[in-house]
Amino acid sequence: GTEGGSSSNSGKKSGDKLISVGIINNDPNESGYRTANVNDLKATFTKENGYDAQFAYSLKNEEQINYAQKYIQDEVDYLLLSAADTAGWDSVLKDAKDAGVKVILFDRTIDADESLYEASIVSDMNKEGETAVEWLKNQNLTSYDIIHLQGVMGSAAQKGRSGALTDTASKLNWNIVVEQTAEWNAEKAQQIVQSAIDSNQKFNVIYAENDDMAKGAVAALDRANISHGVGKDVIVMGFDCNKWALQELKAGNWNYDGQCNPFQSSYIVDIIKKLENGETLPQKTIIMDEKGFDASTITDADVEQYGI
Amino acid sequence: MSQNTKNNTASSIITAMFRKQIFIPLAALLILALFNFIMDPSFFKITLGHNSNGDPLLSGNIISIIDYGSELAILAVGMTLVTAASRGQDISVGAAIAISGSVVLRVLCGTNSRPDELQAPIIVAFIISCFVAMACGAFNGVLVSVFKIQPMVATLILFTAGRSIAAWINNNELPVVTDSTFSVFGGYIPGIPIPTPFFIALACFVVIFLVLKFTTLGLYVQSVGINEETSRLNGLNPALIKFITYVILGLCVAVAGLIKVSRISSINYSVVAKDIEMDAILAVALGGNALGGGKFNISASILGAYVIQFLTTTLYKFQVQSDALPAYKAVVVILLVVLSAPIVREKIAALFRKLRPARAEQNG
Amino acid sequence: MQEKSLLEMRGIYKSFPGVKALRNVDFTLREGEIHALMGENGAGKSTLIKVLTGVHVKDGGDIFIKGHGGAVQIRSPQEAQNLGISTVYQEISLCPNLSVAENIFIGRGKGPAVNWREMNKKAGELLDSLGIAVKPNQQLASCSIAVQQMVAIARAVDMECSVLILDEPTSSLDESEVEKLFGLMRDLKKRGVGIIFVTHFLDQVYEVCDRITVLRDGQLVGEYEIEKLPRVQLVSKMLGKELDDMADIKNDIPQYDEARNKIVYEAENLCSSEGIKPFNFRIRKGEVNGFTGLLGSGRSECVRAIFGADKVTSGKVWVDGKQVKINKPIDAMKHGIAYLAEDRKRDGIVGDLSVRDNIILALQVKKGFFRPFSKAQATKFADEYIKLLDIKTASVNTPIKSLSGGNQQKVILGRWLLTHPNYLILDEPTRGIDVGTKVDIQKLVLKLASEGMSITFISSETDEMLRTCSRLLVMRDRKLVGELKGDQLTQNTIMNTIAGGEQK
Amino acid sequence: MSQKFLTAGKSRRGLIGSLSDTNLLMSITIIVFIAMYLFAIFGLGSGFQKAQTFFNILNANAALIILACGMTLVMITGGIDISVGGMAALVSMSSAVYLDMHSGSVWGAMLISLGIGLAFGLVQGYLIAYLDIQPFIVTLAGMFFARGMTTIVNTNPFNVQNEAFVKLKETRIIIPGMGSYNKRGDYIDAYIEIGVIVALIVVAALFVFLKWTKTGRNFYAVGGNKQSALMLGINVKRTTFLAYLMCGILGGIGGFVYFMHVGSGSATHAAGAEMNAIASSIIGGTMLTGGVGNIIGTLFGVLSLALIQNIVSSIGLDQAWWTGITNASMLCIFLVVQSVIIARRKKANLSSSRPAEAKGAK
Ligand SMILES: Nc1ncnc2c1ncn2[C@@H]1O[C@H](COP(=O)(O)OP(=O)(O)OP(=O)(O)O)[C@@H](O)[C@H]1O
Ligand SMILES: Nc1ncnc2c1ncn2[C@@H]1O[C@H](COP(=O)(O)OP(=O)(O)OP(=O)(O)O)[C@@H](O)[C@H]1O
Ligand SMILES: [Mg+2]
Ligand SMILES: [Mg+2]
Repeated sequence: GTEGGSSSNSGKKSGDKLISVGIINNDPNESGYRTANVNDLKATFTKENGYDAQFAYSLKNEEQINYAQKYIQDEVDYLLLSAADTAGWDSVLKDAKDAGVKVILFDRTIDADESLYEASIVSDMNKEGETAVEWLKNQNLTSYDIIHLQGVMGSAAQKGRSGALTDTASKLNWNIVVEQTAEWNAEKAQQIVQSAIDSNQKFNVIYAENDDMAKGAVAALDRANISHGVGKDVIVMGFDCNKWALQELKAGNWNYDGQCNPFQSSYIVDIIKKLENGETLPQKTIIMDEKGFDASTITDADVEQYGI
Repeated sequence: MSQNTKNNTASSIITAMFRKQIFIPLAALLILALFNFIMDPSFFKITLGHNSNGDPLLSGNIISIIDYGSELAILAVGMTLVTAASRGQDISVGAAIAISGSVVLRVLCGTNSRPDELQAPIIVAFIISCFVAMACGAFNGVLVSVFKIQPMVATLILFTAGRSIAAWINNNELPVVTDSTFSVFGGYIPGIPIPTPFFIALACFVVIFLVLKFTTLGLYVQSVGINEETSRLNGLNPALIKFITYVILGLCVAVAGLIKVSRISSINYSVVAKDIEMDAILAVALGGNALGGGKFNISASILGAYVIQFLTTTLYKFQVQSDALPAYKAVVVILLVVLSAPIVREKIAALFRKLRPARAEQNG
Repeated sequence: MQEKSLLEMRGIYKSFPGVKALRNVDFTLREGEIHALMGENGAGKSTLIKVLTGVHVKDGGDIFIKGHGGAVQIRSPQEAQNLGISTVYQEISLCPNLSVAENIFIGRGKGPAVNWREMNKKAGELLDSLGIAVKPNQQLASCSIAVQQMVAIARAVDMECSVLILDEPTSSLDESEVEKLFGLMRDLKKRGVGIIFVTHFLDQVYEVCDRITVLRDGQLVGEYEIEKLPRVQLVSKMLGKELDDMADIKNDIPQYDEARNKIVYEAENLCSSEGIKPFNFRIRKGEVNGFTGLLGSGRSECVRAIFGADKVTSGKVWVDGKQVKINKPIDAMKHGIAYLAEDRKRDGIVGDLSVRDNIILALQVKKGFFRPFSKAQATKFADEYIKLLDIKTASVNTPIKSLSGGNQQKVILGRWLLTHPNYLILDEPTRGIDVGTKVDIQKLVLKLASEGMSITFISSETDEMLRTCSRLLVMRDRKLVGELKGDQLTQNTIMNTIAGGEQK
Repeated sequence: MSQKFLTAGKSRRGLIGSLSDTNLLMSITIIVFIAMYLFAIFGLGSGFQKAQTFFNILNANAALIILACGMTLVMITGGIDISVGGMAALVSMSSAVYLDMHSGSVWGAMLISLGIGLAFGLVQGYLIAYLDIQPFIVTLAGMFFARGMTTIVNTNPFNVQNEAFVKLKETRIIIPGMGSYNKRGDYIDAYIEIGVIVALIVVAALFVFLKWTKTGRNFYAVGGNKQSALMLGINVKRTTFLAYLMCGILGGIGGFVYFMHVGSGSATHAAGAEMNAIASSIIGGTMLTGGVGNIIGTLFGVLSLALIQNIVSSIGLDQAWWTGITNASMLCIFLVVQSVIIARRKKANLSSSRPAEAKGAK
């Protein structure tokens, strides 16, 4: 029932009317993951595909909220949202609901009532962490001395990936040698690992919550002549599956890389189609399939397919 | 009697020392060193090892400090000049590093973001990045000197745009250089056990000291920073001099940018050199330079930069709870500046003066 | 404390790093007297005042104030104000960003609120009564120095005070304004206010003062009744030696040969963006000439145009017979012209820099960016001029801002002399300079001229001009209206011409 | 004679000439703001035609307005305060934790907010005013401290569930007659949040404070020339101290308003707010060098920056980097226009006052 109203958007189904979407995302500079994510969305929501898309990027929650308010005033049909912060969104979403704007979350969940959005397509960060930690457990090391490099504190990715490690470590008595945030930053990671080496800490695992930080850590190891990778002194773990990271994996310099799927657009399109046809969605939250790669089993095909 | 005069000279030396500008960062450095020495003397241990290619290298906290402090120290040099001449600070250096680093990688990688071999000699890439960084500096310089916009806002423009421009230069791809010669600038020269950034920084210091010695830059910059009108009437061109300091800072940015991208042979536009502008300004201030411009002391700023790195390394070493790290940093910084504040120093000096005669009496 | 004395300072000591500015100084101010505080540049007059008003903390000694038994502690100007001491400091210390009225009323009065209408009205009345022609709501920065000085005075006299301190208030005022000030001072005196008056103009001292205290090198020389201390003695007390008679100087004027000496600088229809009418000007080798006129008549603008200090909008210029372009100060400097600006604080000193750097600045700029002086060389230059001009400074490393006003002026003079100019422009070089040095400077001017330097000399004191110049250019309303030389150089003719007599 | 000279000419200045620098800058900002808004309404259409878009700008920036007001105060005295953003984050997080984890009351949370602001103001003010340490260092450390403390209080961001607070947060003040119809045809009222009222009160109060109280004028004097202010009998230390104290308290209030807007605590809240606050103040006519500044200007400075962002976001740029670059370009144009107008005015003043003087003298 989309009749009346000041700006009539009925008749979209005929195909000559574009569906307007406002897409709020994090800054594509943030990481390789984000770049891939942004490119994927941009390739999908084009005029040719029947969408009139506006994009807004920010790493700051309040700016994102601002953009959201703006799109609500512009009365877009769909508001696609990858929130910088999990909290602080409910009143905006209520405004959206009042204004008749449908909200679809992608990539990141937020802390708000389910009724406020139509669907949420996310990675299960907890599961990513659990998969990785499970893999680590299966390495059956005689001792676990871990350097844990955390992402920006409080982000969903950090929470999920840290949570799994912290839980298991306390359960299995693993020794966390260093636990510090490098804020997704390779160079900070390098400094933190360097500092651990300088003060003669013993460690045999580097659990970095993204590829950049793993790269920084490896740079520090290389300097100090500490061997790393398959069958070497230190196990290196990363996340995101950047192509270059998978290549490192393939070369045996790293041991594990956890996938975090940036390609949500096909899922989103699916949902929009269903909503446009008036169908109801079977479930609100769609969790994407993700896996982890082991250096010893990864193939060139994997690198091509999953590398971002 | 002679005891007394000796005491007097001693206390006057102490008083004089307290007044010297360089005392501030020096004292800060000493306090930090002392703290570490008491907590764990092994902090200062330096060991000779070999890297994975079998080249010798030194490692230890002190080495890390002179290594990672380099970019900051280089920036502090330019920032000091900018501060002195234009009575304000450039907050766009972090963004400008992103730009110049991005340019280096763009030139090295060409259109392919992951080339197997370098598409251009490193020196060419560096020179081009120098020009770009100097252009950034020139942009800021023009806004400040010609349009007379206050430095902090003028540079806010590049601060806002810089990281976007950096992304644009590389088409938002994240180039990675695999060639190992490139990593020399942020790592080690094969065969030399001391990290290259330190040498680069040293070279920068030498250059700037030579410039200050063999040109009148220092005098001009201070004079313009203290009294623009007088400087003009004495034949200087204040706008030009301010402009030049920004261009010099641009050069510093290019060098720091090269080290930054070389460290990990890659770049992340949004986090590379993040918040380094604040640290650079802090270095200038810790060096006892007035942020309101005028007289400056470059060595003090450089020391200030290493104080900041010393502090960071110390905090890492003691594994301060990671997210609370800034809070500790704040407390230490405040303690350092309070202890070295002129008023407090005067009080301490006065205390010394009081103590000396008292002891002399006891002795006599 | 003695009867009738308002204020007593006993055994005051104050030293700065490297300088003992005050040593065991006593000072007494009585009710209803105007008390001159005299001394050479750097004798410690301003320091004594600053100690009294809490700007500087004294190292030793006591201050007594009538009605406050025992020694009082004055730790800030505010406390001094509360004790009934109101002060006009030597360097105008007002806030340039505030309006005239605010500068008069800020920091005083009761109640938390500002009543703008009331304040502007009161300020307007006060300014009117003193004959200061500014609007109360005008921003102070847009007023001339003279007006600023008058505003500072207005503020000081308007305060309910028992002690009024005036530290060289007259150095930038013209005669009519000085007269106004004196009228005011006499009124206050009648009301029992004690006034401390610092000046380097002896005439003024003998015109209004009752008593004189002389300081030399930070020490008290003595306190005298004005009648008992004739001028010559006063000067010798200040200098610690006899002063050569000033009247003689004029006879020494080197008579340059109008026809033979070549023209060093010539301008035709010169005009700057600062609103003067185009003027013609020339000066010959060895000549000393001067611009005269009322305050604001455009004397400074003329010489600024010659030096390229303001934007030159039109005109032709010849230096040594060759046509040249002078658009910026550096052009002028390259052609051997030097310019000592009138506003020392704004256009002269580089406050935080050392005396050495201040002295070499101009020469260094002239020499070029890539050819810095060595420290030793610079120190040598500095020492030379410190000696030549008898500059009182702790060392060459002392920042110039901590020198006394007069000594700052000498440093800047030294700076320009060091460039060995062919043509030297001096705009009020003797402002704030003590009698002894004034004579020295006049002599120096004449000596330099006899050695072939051309000099333009501007001063608000006509006798000074008469003593040094062989030709005077008269300015009125920003226009060059006449030229006087030879027999015409008398006080009367000058006054007539300035005021618009029919001299053309 | 000379007197006639000194006054003549002043009276003949044009309208622009009669404004002081800060008022001129403020007027430019206001005019440019209105021009931009008109452009947005007629050039960019739909959203901007609704009143609610404007109110949303207010809602989103109420906290920033308050923080920027505090910043303006310290900038007028010639200082700077980098800690305001960190303070807002700390206030939000502390209030959030207090409300949800210690089931506190809204009043308590407000007190905590004020307390934090007060503590920052006291300490920073003391260090800067009485120990004479450079404000930049002190407040930068303050920012580090606040950010660090925020994560110590609680690492993870969360929405506050406390009922009283949620009610307060969701209180909307309806602006009658300004609403609009949504696409389903329902009428939606235009509204502002409580924070906006607080912000406007702060603006009004500070405007009065700076203009009509002695303490307020002392701020200007101290910023104009510290030494002179001292000699004019102003207690410079206490005035400086007061400025930082007020800025701290406003940081507390602003932090709470921010908290009411987002309803959550997070370590990344108000990131970079200090820079926005500084920029807003300067755009509104405040000088970093001190002695010049204006609260109304600051208000429009904040709104202008926000509007620029809104416009950029609705131009529909296809590449992410254009957002940053366009934002910066608009800021650049803005600042250059400001500076050119100021420079032209200086020139115009000279040439307009001179002939008048000449006439007056005849
Ligand atoms: N703040 C300061 N720091 C260091 N030295 C100072 C300071 N103020 C004054 N002096 C020194 O104290 C001495 C006395 O200076 P003061 O200003 O009192 O002289 P004065 O008698 O007022 O001279 P003038 O007639 O030139 O104004 C000078 O030698 C000056 O260099
Ligand atoms: N009508 C006016 N209103 C405000 N300021 C004025 C006015 N006329 C002149 N002035 C200022 O007064 C000052 C003195 O003017 P100017 O330099 O032209 O005079 P002068 O003849 O050199 O006098 P002196 O050197 O004795 O001040 C200048 O700074 C000038 O800008
Ligand atoms: Mg004096
Ligand atoms: Mg003049």
